[in-house]
Amino acid sequence: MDSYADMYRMMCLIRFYENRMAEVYAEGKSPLFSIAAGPVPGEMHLAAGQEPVAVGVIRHLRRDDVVTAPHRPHHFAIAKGIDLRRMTAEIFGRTAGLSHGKGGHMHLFDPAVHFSCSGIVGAGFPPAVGAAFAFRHQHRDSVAVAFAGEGAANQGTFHESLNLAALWKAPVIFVIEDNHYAISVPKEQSTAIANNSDRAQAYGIPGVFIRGNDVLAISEAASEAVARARAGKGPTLLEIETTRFYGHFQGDAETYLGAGEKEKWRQSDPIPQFRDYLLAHHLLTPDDDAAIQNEVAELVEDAIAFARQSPEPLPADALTDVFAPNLGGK
Amino acid sequence: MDSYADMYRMMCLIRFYENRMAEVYAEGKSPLFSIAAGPVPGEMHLAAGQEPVAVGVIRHLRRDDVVTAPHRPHHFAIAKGIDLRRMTAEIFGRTAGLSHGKGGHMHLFDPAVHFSCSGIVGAGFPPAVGAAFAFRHQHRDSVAVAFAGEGAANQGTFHESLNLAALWKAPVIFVIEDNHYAISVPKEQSTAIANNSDRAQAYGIPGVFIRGNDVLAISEAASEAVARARAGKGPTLLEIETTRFYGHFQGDAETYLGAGEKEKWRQSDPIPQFRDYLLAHHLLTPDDDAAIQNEVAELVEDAIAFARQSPEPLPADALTDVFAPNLGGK
Amino acid sequence: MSTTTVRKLTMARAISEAIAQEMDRDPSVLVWGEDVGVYGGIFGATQGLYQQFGHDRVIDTPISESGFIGAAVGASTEGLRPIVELMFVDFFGVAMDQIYNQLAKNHYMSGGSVSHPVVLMTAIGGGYSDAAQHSQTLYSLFAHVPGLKVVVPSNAYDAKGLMVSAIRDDNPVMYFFHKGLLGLGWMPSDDWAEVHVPEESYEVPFGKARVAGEGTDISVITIGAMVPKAARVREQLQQEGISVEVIDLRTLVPLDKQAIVDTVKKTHRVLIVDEDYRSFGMSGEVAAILAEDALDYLEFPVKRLAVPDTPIPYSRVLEQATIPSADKIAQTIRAMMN
Amino acid sequence: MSTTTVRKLTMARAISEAIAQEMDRDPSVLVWGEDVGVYGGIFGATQGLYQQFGHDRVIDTPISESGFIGAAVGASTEGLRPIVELMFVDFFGVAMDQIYNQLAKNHYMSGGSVSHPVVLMTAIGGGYSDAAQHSQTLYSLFAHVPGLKVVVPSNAYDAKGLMVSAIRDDNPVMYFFHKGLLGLGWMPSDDWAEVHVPEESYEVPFGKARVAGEGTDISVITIGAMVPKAARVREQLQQEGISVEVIDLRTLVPLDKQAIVDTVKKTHRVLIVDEDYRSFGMSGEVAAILAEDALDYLEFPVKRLAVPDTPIPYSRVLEQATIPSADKIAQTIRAMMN
Ligand SMILES: Cc1ncc(C[n+]2csc(CCOP(=O)(O)OP(=O)(O)O)c2C)c(N)n1
Ligand SMILES: Cc1ncc(C[n+]2csc(CCOP(=O)(O)OP(=O)(O)O)c2C)c(N)n1
Ligand SMILES: [Mg+2]
Ligand SMILES: [Mg+2]
Repeated sequence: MDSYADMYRMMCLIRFYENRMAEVYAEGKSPLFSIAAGPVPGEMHLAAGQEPVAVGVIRHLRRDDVVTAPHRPHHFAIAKGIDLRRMTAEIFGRTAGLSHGKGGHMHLFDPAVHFSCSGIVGAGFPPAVGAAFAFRHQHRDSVAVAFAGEGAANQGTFHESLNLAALWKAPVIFVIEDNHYAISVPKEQSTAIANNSDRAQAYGIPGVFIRGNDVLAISEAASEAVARARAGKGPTLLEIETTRFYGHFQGDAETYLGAGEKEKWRQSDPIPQFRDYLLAHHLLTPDDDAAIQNEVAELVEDAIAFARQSPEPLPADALTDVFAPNLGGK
Repeated sequence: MDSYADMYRMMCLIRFYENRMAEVYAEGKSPLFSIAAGPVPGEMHLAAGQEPVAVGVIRHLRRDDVVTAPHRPHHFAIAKGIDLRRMTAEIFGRTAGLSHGKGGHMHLFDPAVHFSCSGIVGAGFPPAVGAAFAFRHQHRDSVAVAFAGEGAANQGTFHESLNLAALWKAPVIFVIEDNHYAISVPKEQSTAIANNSDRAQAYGIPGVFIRGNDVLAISEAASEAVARARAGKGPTLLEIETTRFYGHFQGDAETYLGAGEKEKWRQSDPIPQFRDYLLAHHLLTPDDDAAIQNEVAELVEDAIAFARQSPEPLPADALTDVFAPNLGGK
Repeated sequence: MSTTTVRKLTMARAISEAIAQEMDRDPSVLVWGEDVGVYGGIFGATQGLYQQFGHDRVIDTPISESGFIGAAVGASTEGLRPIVELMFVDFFGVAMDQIYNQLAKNHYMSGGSVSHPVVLMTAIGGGYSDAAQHSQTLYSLFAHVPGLKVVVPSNAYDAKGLMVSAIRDDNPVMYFFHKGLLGLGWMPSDDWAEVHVPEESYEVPFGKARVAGEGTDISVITIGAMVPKAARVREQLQQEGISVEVIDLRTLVPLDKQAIVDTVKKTHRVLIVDEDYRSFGMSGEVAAILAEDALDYLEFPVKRLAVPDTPIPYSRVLEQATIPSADKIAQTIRAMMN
Repeated sequence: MSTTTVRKLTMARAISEAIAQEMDRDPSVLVWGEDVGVYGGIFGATQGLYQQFGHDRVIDTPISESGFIGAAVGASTEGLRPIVELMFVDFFGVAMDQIYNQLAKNHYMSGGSVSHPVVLMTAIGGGYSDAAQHSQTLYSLFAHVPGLKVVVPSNAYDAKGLMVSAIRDDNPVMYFFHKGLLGLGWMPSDDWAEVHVPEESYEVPFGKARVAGEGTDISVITIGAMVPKAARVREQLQQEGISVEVIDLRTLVPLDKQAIVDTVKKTHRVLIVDEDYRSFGMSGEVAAILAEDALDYLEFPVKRLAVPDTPIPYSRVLEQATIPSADKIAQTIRAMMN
């Protein structure tokens, strides 16, 4: 279990990564923005502001625990300990990428840390239940965590997966990131009740809502949920209030936001808040902080440099990996 | 609103119909049972024992109110006032059938009474929400009722539909028929909590569980739910305990049933219980009862006779009705 | 009236104009889907409708595709004519039962007594590195199952007229607009799709292919975003003395078999170009029609250029290797002419 | 060992035997789905497994197809090899996203680092009046999207060997068993599917078609329940002096193109018979391969006999008018020989 300073460091790493991704993504896209242009084309969903969710939950996980993430996956991937260089190379679509350029930012897979994600909203729930079922069946004490946005909680897979998990007493934790919006649709317009965590009652499992984008409160709730799952007591549903600092995707004009809404979020930035807390409690010194800022900057720049120098795939590579060779199986 | 005696009469009509269907379905299927043989081939899901659900709820509906039903639809169709002759002819696959033989027993459509059903578990929820939405949009005070079995409450459409209905304050009532089994799978093995009605909390709507297969208790709960919907106050979820007198489908050996389970159900037959209640309260005389038995027998035999004498479709008819002609639309 | 002046529209504007005019004409026409309201649709197909018609008729839904597509089944039986947007066709898998088992079959299963005048519009296509779950076309899947009309416009004029026909049709119509034809500005778009569009409402009939360019040596039979690509190749190859006829099928259901047979009678050589997966799809069906109904006119083996049965990869290089390009079309034609 | 004695099995028994033997061999093989436990599977494909392996390895699920099919995605990445039953293929629409966007694509999207050794088995076919939502075949849909192997046995011998291959395959395999071949007793079944099945385990390789009957005048290319029908017609037409070759494709992905080309080289005439919908499906793909790779050997137009793009109607008369029958196959061949 990592220390508070480590948590702070991880939050800074994610933030620095996302901010740099915003810049890298913008390369080649001005003066006229084109989604297809630049070294990083395609959609880009950034998670700056949502670091507490990833860090507060994943600090309780081991390498062998499973995480399934949604279309906005960077913070979860980094917190889970994904290979930052290969993740970045994948986002650049290069051969050194986790998927050699076939996946992209919504399709990051790193079996070494049991991480995967999907671009289909709600698609990560059933696989997490299946992984958790496998752990129970194999008498392993690993757990699975399915992360998804509040918008995903109205998808049928949410219901089917929570019911299955509760029935099977599967060691899985469902974490709903409530960042108030699903693209342009506010939670009140998509969700019939205020807190998805109350939907846990429909499955007879614990449900907890965590306010304030507070990494320590999140960590506390997650620690209980993970312990419960490891102890074979079954699933938990957590809903965590958080804030989206960028648009839904880069290029989103966000005309649908209320006046001052974005500023309010930015003002209650969880990272300076946590830093001030750590400084006040002498868990971090300004020098530590400076060192952390330097370290995360180096890590991110190194990953970006690694990605940039990795070769582009060859056209013929597009035809491989549709099917696995049958070596083990037969 | 029909009287108690009318409710009793309707329950007897459904029961007589289902019992006769069991006989008709068996024609041509002995000594060796073949699902494809006889005047009524294909699957046959009978609802004997479940009459209180259909009668207790639908007595509160008008002709212009919508009902969507599942694969076990006869009791709902009859209670909704479907054309019994044409429904029966459809089950016989004849030209006089509601669908001229194209639909069959799981696909009964009678727009005159706004009735439809589907063979896909959980498929009736979204269309009911859509019909209710249309009523609200058109400022009509009609309502929609979606009936489904307890097994259907674990299908994703259940969740999506209840959330949508609650959001839209749609005049729709969701009625879950809990007959304890989904084919061979008992409710405890499919459903993480005891009562699906508690799942109403996940949508902020009222949820009521009605025990004992008691038509008067059902009617009372339904009357409130329908009134609520008509008054524009939004959806309600009802779960009604009931009993399946036949197998899942005809030909089901039911080896999965607990010892004596079936007998227990049969012993608490809701029809004699309701009759005794009516007799005791002088709401029905033995003569009335005898008259009702004769009347329902005549109606059912007339429908079966009508079906038998209706011609078979011609092979070429298979090619029509794939698309509607564009008369009105353009 | 401005019918005489040449007014060019992007395909996105042509679609939203068609919808707006039909909503004006018929109060029973509504629009719902994800982000179709204030946002105007992720690809602008509903731009301005919320402002014009309000939240009673232009409705943002939760991310519940089975729920809100299935809702169109019930709403259409009770007098509404919903236009429902499935944001990307790639998401069909979460809602396919309501689409193909209910919406598509109820008319048949009811013996014609129930109809569903519903337009299900959805974005298709790649070319901007949106990877395997956001770049597919998949129209062949919907053309395979009975009960759905399948419409794939290649330019703004057809887009408006086909949308008007779709809204007025009493059957479920799947309307596929290609992201690379919409003229969105933030997404590469083929400017050949931006053409003259009359202001007044008009219908383009289903089942009538369009000769997008006449030719005598070889026929390219295609649809959607591949039409302007093929038309460009046609001009280019004219310089090289190869006369290419380009057939824009416009709709897959109903399919204009006559146009397919007519063009091969003329050219005796056919290349089928498709942005869908190669096998068991549109390109196979067109080739089958040739082998059934025009065998004697086929002087050379049919060729197919389509996505080579791989998911659409993310990397620009890899994606360009899977989606048929103008260059590949030209090369294939040249090879077929030798 | 009883390999020498002739032991005939129904296809249902052959399937459950294959699964039982693999579960014995490999503890990571599990079975789940609706009614696969005590009931033994609605169509008997899991008969006896629950009794033999218990509820830890043979698991009844709720009616949550997206949930339990999607669970196979995660379970297979963590070391299990699930066999999941989708009761009828007709229900795919409630779970297609997990099947085609996750299970089928993860290997590619992960650049080969993630594999899903999963068998998704499902019942197909009509012929007993189960109407439009319980009688389809639909294998063409799964053959169209990349990443799924598609297996359709026509007899008990192939059913066992193909199931063993499917379970040992490291990819997602869609295994389609036809209800009319299973030998269930309560359902009409073609007794030609009940053949000798060795007791010991064996593999039938994917992508190798079988010549179900040699002939020289015309080839019938088909799969699944249409194979025994075609084989019967072959014997019948022998009396009439027509020599029919019957090709059983066995698997659609991978597809044995060579076998398709070889047979037309021999007979120069092809009838494709398919129980799936006619358009944009299997019959079109086979015809396309002929038009591409065997045009010069095709002396007569290709013909297709399939479900005529209508939903499957309920009435016996109507259903018989949509599903290809032995009579229709024979008539079509006779017409093609004149
Ligand atoms: C099944 C499906 N429907 C729609 C989409 C398009 N889409 C991508 S992200 C998104 C919004 C998701 O909102 P939320 O779950 O709250 O996550 P957030 O983006 O806020 O992190 C939508 C509608 C999709 N990818 N998959
Ligand atoms: C999506 C889907 N999955 C599975 C089936 C097969 N099936 C038909 S009825 C049934 C059981 C339904 O149980 P329940 O909802 O409790 O209704 P009951 O039969 O008890 O009336 C099943 C699994 C189906 N028709 N549709
Ligand atoms: Mg959100
Ligand atoms: Mg039940």
